[in-house]
Amino acid sequence: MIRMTTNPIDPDALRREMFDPAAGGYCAFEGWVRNENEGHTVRQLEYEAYDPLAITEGELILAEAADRFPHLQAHCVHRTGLLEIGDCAVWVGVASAHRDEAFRACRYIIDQLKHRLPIWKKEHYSDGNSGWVNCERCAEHAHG
Amino acid sequence: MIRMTTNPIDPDALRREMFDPAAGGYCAFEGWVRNENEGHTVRQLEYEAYDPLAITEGELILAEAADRFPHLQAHCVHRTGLLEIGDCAVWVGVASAHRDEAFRACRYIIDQLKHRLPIWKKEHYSDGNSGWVNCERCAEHAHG
Amino acid sequence: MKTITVRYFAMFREHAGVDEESLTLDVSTAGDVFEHTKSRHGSSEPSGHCKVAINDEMADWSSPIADGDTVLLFPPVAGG
Amino acid sequence: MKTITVRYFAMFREHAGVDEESLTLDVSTAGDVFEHTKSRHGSSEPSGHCKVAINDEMADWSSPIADGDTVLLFPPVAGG
Repeated sequence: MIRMTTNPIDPDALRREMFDPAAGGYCAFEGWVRNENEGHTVRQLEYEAYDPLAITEGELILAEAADRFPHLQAHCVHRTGLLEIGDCAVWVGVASAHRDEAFRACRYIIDQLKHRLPIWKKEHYSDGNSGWVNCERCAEHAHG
Repeated sequence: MIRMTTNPIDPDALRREMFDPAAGGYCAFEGWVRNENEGHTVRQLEYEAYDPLAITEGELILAEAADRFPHLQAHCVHRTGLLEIGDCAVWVGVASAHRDEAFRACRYIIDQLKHRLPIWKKEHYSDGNSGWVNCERCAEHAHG
Repeated sequence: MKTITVRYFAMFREHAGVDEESLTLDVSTAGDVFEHTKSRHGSSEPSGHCKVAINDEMADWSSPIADGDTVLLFPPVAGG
Repeated sequence: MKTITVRYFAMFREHAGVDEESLTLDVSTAGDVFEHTKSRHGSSEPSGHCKVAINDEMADWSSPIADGDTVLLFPPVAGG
């Protein structure tokens, strides 16, 4: 299951939902807002998403992961809105009988999410400028 | 840092200690006691360790991981004593600037821990028997 | 000529100055719509880095456009 | 002859019936100690799956044993 939210992500509560008596391994990944990107000091991050398609595409990715790396539980939550340094922007958790599938499925999910979900990230820098991440031409435009 | 404990592991408290404003990715792994192993229904697990050498060897593994997959923080806790189904037996957390190092270092640490630390695991089965995990000959002996 | 609704996201919304607009255009594919809005709003991001959806389904730049479609223009994504 | 302390862990402790014992043996390597205790306690685990430490440092089966050493015998490990 994938969920989009504007509220803070609670990794501990999400972790507890992953419990399964047949699970021997649990792997989680969190993306945190960090204070630097490509030489710029980052102050805040703004995430925008188109939720309906983010959810459709996210469910597709989770189904692909279940097919490639069979596991017991996988879940993902992505936050949108204005985030501060240290905030959790995305959480992925996978519980599996053995650790190999837990690691591989978790990695597959976060890698695919980053490339396929309609989510955009605007960095606000300490110098007052801002820029959309991964936009080649718009960076010039925005830093103007 | 590696720590051995006879108390329940608190992954959420450990996770909070990993915070670093330069961290963009956090990967955690937990080993949970599951209800089955190689066809036996498991009721409880008993972990025994030789703490002084488990800590020495664990610190060595963490240093190797830091060398191979540079990251910001890595920490590990292993529990000993009698554990029930669903209990967390081992926790590994890695915070890094980017996700690749977080995943790789976390995987390296748990893989090495399982092979190198002087820790032993005795399974108590629902039929009243018990057996030391990974002991070929002692299994016969113990199942008697 | 087809009357379509175009929705802009992130950078594209900033360039367009609106969330969405209704346009009557001589277009056959999603790529045609993208080219038209680029020149209209002065964007210069290559389509190869961008994505497009038609009526809430992911599509390709070569996907055909029908009268009444809603075309969603996605600049380079950056989730996570 | 050397007087050494041998410490047993997990399965080995169960086989030996004691945590540790003091033995006076004609041994030169850690492997010799292992062979002696195997026959003494009826264990049959091959040394290749086991580990040994001498005075709290990981060692090899070929590591030399000195008088007064403490030899730790580790059956196959299973952390995690």
